Amino acid sequence: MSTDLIYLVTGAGVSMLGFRGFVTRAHLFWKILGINLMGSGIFLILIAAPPRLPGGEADPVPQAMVLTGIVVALSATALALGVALRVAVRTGRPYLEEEAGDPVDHPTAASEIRREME
Amino acid sequence: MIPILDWALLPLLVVLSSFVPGIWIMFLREDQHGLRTGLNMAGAIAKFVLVILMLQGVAMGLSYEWRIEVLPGIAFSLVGDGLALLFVTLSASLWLVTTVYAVGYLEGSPHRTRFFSFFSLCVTATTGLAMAGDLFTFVIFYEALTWATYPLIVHRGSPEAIRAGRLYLIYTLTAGTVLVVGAVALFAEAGTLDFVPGGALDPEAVAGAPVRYLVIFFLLLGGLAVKAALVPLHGWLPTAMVAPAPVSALLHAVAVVKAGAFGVVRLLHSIFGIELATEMGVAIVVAMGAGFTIIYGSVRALNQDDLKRRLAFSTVSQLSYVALGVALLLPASHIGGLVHLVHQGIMKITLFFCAGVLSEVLGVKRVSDMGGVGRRLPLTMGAFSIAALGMVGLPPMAGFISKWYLGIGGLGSDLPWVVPVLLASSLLNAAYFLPIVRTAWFDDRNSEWKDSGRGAFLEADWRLVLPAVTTALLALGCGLLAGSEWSPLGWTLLLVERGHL
Amino acid sequence: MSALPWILDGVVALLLIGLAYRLLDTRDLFEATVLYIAFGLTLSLAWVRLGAADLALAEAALGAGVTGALFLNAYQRLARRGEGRTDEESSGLTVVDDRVDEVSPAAALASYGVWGLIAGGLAWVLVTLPARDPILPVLVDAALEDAGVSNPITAVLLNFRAYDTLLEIVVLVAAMVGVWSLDRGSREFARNPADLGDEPILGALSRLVVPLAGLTAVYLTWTGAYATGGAFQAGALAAGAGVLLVAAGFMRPVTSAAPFTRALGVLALVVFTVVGLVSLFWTGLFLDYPPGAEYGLILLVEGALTVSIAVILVELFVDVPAIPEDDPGLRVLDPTGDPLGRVISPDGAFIRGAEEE
Amino acid sequence: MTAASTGAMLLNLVTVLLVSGGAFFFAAGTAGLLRFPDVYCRLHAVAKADNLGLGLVVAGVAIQAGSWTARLQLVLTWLLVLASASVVCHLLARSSLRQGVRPVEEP
Amino acid sequence: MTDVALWSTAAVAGPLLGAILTLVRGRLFTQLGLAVAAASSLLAGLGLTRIVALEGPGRHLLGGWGAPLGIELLADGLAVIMLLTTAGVGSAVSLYATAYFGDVDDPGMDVAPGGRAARFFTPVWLLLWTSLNGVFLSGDLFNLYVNLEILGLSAAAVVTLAVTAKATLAGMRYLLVSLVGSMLFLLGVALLYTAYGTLSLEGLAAAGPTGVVPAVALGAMTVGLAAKTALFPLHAWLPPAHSAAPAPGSALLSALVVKASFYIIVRLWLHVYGVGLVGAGEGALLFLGALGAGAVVWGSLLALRQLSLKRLIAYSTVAQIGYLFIMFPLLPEVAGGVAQEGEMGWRVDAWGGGIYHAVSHAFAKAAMFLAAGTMTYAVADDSLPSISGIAHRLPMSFLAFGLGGLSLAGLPPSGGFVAKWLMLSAALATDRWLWAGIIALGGLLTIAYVLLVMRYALEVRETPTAFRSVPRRMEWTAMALALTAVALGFRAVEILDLLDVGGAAPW
Repeated sequence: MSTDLIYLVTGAGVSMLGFRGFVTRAHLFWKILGINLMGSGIFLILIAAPPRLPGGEADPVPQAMVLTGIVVALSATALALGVALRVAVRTGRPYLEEEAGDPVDHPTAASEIRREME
Repeated sequence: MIPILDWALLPLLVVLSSFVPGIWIMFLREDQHGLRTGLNMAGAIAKFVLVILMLQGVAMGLSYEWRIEVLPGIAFSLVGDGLALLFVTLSASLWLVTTVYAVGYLEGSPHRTRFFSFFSLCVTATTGLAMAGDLFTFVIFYEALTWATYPLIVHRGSPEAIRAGRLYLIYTLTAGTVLVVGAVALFAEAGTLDFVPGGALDPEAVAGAPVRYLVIFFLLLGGLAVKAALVPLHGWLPTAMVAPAPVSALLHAVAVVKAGAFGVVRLLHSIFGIELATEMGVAIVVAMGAGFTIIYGSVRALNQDDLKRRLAFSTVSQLSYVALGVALLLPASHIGGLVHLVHQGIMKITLFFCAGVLSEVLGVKRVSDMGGVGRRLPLTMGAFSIAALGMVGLPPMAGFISKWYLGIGGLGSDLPWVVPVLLASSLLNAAYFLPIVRTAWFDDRNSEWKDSGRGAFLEADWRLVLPAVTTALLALGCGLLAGSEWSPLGWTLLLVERGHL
Repeated sequence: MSALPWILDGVVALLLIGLAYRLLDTRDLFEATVLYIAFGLTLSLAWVRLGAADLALAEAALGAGVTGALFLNAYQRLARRGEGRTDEESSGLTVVDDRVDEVSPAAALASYGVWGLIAGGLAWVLVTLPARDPILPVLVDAALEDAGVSNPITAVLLNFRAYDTLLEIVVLVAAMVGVWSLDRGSREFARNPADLGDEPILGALSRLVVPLAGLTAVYLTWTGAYATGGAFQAGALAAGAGVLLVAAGFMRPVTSAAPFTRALGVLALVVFTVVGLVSLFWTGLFLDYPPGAEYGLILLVEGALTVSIAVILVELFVDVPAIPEDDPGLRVLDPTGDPLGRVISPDGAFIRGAEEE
Repeated sequence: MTAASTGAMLLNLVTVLLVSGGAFFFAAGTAGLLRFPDVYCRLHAVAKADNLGLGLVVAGVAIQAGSWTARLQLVLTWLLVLASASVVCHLLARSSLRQGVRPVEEP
Repeated sequence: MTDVALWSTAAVAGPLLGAILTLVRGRLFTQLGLAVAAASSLLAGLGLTRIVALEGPGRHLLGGWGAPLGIELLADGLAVIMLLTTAGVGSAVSLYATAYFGDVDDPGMDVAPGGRAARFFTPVWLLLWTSLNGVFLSGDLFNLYVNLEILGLSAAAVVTLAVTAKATLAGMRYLLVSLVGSMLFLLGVALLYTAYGTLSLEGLAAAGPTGVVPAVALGAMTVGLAAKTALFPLHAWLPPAHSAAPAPGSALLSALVVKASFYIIVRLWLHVYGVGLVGAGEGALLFLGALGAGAVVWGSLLALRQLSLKRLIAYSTVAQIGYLFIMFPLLPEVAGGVAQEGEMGWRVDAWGGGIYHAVSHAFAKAAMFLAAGTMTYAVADDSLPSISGIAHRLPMSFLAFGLGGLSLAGLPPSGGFVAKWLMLSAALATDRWLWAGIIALGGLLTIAYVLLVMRYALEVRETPTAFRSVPRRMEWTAMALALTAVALGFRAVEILDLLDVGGAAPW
């Protein structure tokens, strides 16, 4: 088992752990953490999976991609944290609340309309 | 001879002549009465003149076509051929009188801008549909007609009106969807949607996939039968009577119901062709459905006390004459059916005009309240009587001509039930029309009228009376002058002669 | 001897998995945040092991450093919100997740089992994928001569795939504009304003570290052309210095209202786009640097990138929405009017004074 | 055994000793972090022990470094960590004090 | 400099420069930025259309390197049609927004809660526009990812511009879905790069991806993109987000943003994986179609149950997105899909119908959201009863809404009708009667919810609510979009011809 393989498997594990965290946790901060970990895992795959150069160096193209990806993830995290804090202000709780009455916001709408029409 | 190319835009102009005023009116303020009426009348007159021009051209042997390609192999095409002109002439001339009538009828009521806008759009759709050169164009105008009519039906905004409008939409939009599916299926199967006199389909292709074509035929028929109010798809029509009288007149005589009937004619004549339809055995289905509707409508009309509902069921019955005539494989019955398309329109619009006058001037809406109205409104009831007698089929009224040809056709056909059905229907017609006439002229006044006293000069507002009288005279003329080249019969005979049918 | 790398890799891998598991499983936000930073640092070790030194640097500076700082900052805002309230009021604002359902160990095991299977499947298909020859690295090597820089990663970032990097700056700017557009009732920095200018020790540290950081940032920007380094790492370093300056009270917190901030924030975007357009009109292709000018232009772009990244990162750090006690935005929930007597549309858009028909 | 190799041997030995010493101080600092009763004692343990430990490790590694540039870098690293760690410890302690965390009293 | 290079650069750099200009702030620069973005997008769209129509697909080798080392911008029929659609809808919405948000120089903006929305709508929207154009032209997988991230961040920012709690929560949810969607897309990119060593779409298509890893990659990317497109059952985020955003934002999100991720799905499925899907992959096509059918039915039924105008329209978007996916099972030439070497292709009418629907839906839905925005602007409330009788007070907006609904329902004459005709034709020509039935049923359901709004708007009841006068610009921009949606029903030949350049299988 080579270094690449170890980190390849680690990448798959971390990315799915992150995905799982995103799905299972209701708290916004953990959701954002989950997305970040998912990204880190995918970055690991991106570096560890493609074949190396004959000299053993890592492929520079995925390195550039991951560098871009890190900056992109950072930007997304900054915005997401900002919105999450505002959610905490506006709703009083930093959770992804189920919207009241979703998916039917007015269950009575149809019946009310029917009544009016008749 | 006029070069055809220069005149190729004529069909488009006919459509635009009401479309442009319709859109224009939509953006007028409610209080711009003069401009609104002016636009309406200008559009109506322009359309009438254009149609007359085209009529002359076609009589001289020209034909007009304007088309743009929308999809590969599918064009938006407007054609001025004989059959189209039969219907266009009817709608253009009746629209002219109905406009006058509607202006008078709705005077002082709210939302007239909206009303007249959609009124014009409704006629636009009808003329477009009449001149559609292929099924694609036909479908476009057929659906547009639905939308243009809906605001007219719900115009009053009352709960009944809204309910009627909803019922109307449920029926017609479902039908429209079925028609679209049928049309697409036809295109997918046959690769053409053009209307061709005598049938566009290749009999061998049809023989190759009989079931498929059968399904297509019934999809198309189902889509058309709703507007044509063939039983059991007629449910929306009597309910739609809540609309103002000019709308009912338009619905029954000019636009919606006629569009359905005309569509059935196109389906049998120009797509499948009568011979093919007969071979497939579908023509007889249409004929039987029509026969049943004729009797059913008449029977239902018998016990309606509401005048407009009685007229509505009469429409259900009378319209099926057209389908019946066309579905029989005989020239005489074709002539009868097509002529009836025109004659029924003229007579029925007269009846609705008169019913509108009754309710507007005297507040009379029911047959049982009509005692003695003839003395108060002699002109109106005179017109009504002429039209009613025509409907019954008494010579020399217009109705007689069409029933005569239908009868000849029926005698010649190998369907033994056609003549009895026609006879029974005529008797029933008499049974529900003649009592009205009798009550109006000979009974004493038996209820309170809310006489509005409008129109001191004539018996009522001239804009209400004059149209009714005009169309009544037209109906009479069509019968008396049936031998003339310019009568509906003359025109139809010309079509037969030219091999258009 | 040959077992040693294995053990090292194994420890790092297990640490990564363990940290990820723990930080997503805990209910304490502070713990999760600290573990996230630890995860980032461990990940940069992994990058070193994978032979990606640039990534290690970037991960430590941006992934663990700046992202961790953002989380800590947000954590602090959230925690402050809960201060001075009764338990009941602040229950939703605590930094402890009280929404984790108690699950039986069996259910948890099943859940992790399913996700583990997915991860295992993913790893398995990758591991069993037949090896192929490197394609792009060969091309990169061949084209490096004409790239103007000798660090292949910088060549990819700023020449071969410069368009990606241009858009990457757009992402940063989009995040910055997005954060600006989040309304805040008042602007406050994490520190207590009374302490401003009263930081002798932090001040001393700043005097020592900031010039050094600035120098290193310049060096990293320049060295990126040849060796490990580049604008992003340099920008992160400079941003750290900036945050220190703000924290020590040498600099007022920059605000989105300041034209200066906005100008520096989009500097890289402007320079990069203009360089691209100049190349378009010069050579006929967007971002196709004129021959001979590659190195100069890349250095120009890198310099602008460093400045903009530093400013944007400081901005993102400082500009996280504060949570004021009396937020005027909260009063907009009533759609009929705002405190200024204006009518507010239901989507909260600003609407001029009500004009009755 | 040549003089050079003996010298290398000695240097290696010194390195091992220094790094081991550094590791010991790290371990001690960590033990303090885990075992001490309050935040102030913990900070004390970590800051003191880790700074010293890092210094020893740096010294040990510096011996092995190939060039003076590298040695300079290592020393610079140590100095920077020294400065930042002490400042951060100071800030943490002050922040705790302001938040009302009291040092534990003598038992 | 070739024209392709010039115009494709203009498409991306124009909105970008516009965004930078608007960051200077003030009314002048806001309008200048919008003008620059709109003008360059329109010109770029038209210029590229001319090239594509006359000379076939064009390409722009960014940096002069060319794929696979560099990134290429590719303009084929599909790309330019989406560019033009975006330019048209975007320009109209920009005009609308300048009136909707009021005067940004108004000193009251500093304190008004919505002031930030007014100030930041333009820069956020122009960044969004940049990424939309970027997505449509991009020929590179990783570049698509970066574009998707700009798209996701700026689209979420559009939602959170509205200051209410609802909007914040909806924006948060949208942002999270968007980010996870991007991550799944990136996972697919990583897998494909590992397997084939190239990121260029053309290169991948040439490699003919088949096997387990490409299949997993396609699955991950499709799930991620479907979540961004709000394909049933991943649609739950859409109605709150699209209804809570400021009206011009709602129009942009529903009309354009969901189309961008759909566009990538189309590129991947048809162009990159291509005919390799026929046969073995037909089950997957059928699955996408089934989700689409579910969306049509479920979205329409829920739309019927809404009492809020904008939510109703948002649910309608969920339903109409379903139509886009019904395209997929109709694509194979023969039902049952026995692929024959060399002659296997996609059905032109299904492909044309799907894309045509995307285009006409963009215009119609934008018109509807803008008209709805005008109505809620006038009465400061967006529940259906509060717009009672609005047809008499805002006839033009009502008409715009109605015409948009007409196209949405696929009633003639409209672009929606042509699209539905083509899709029906694809279904019936291959005897897929079930799909034809679903297409027809969806049309009827659409009519039902459009009528629900009409019914309220047409009521004769006098409305006692305060009524604010509406800037004319807001009325006619919506009308222009609605008329475009209708006009698309009169002449489809050129657009379909253009779509054929490159076509359903360009490489």
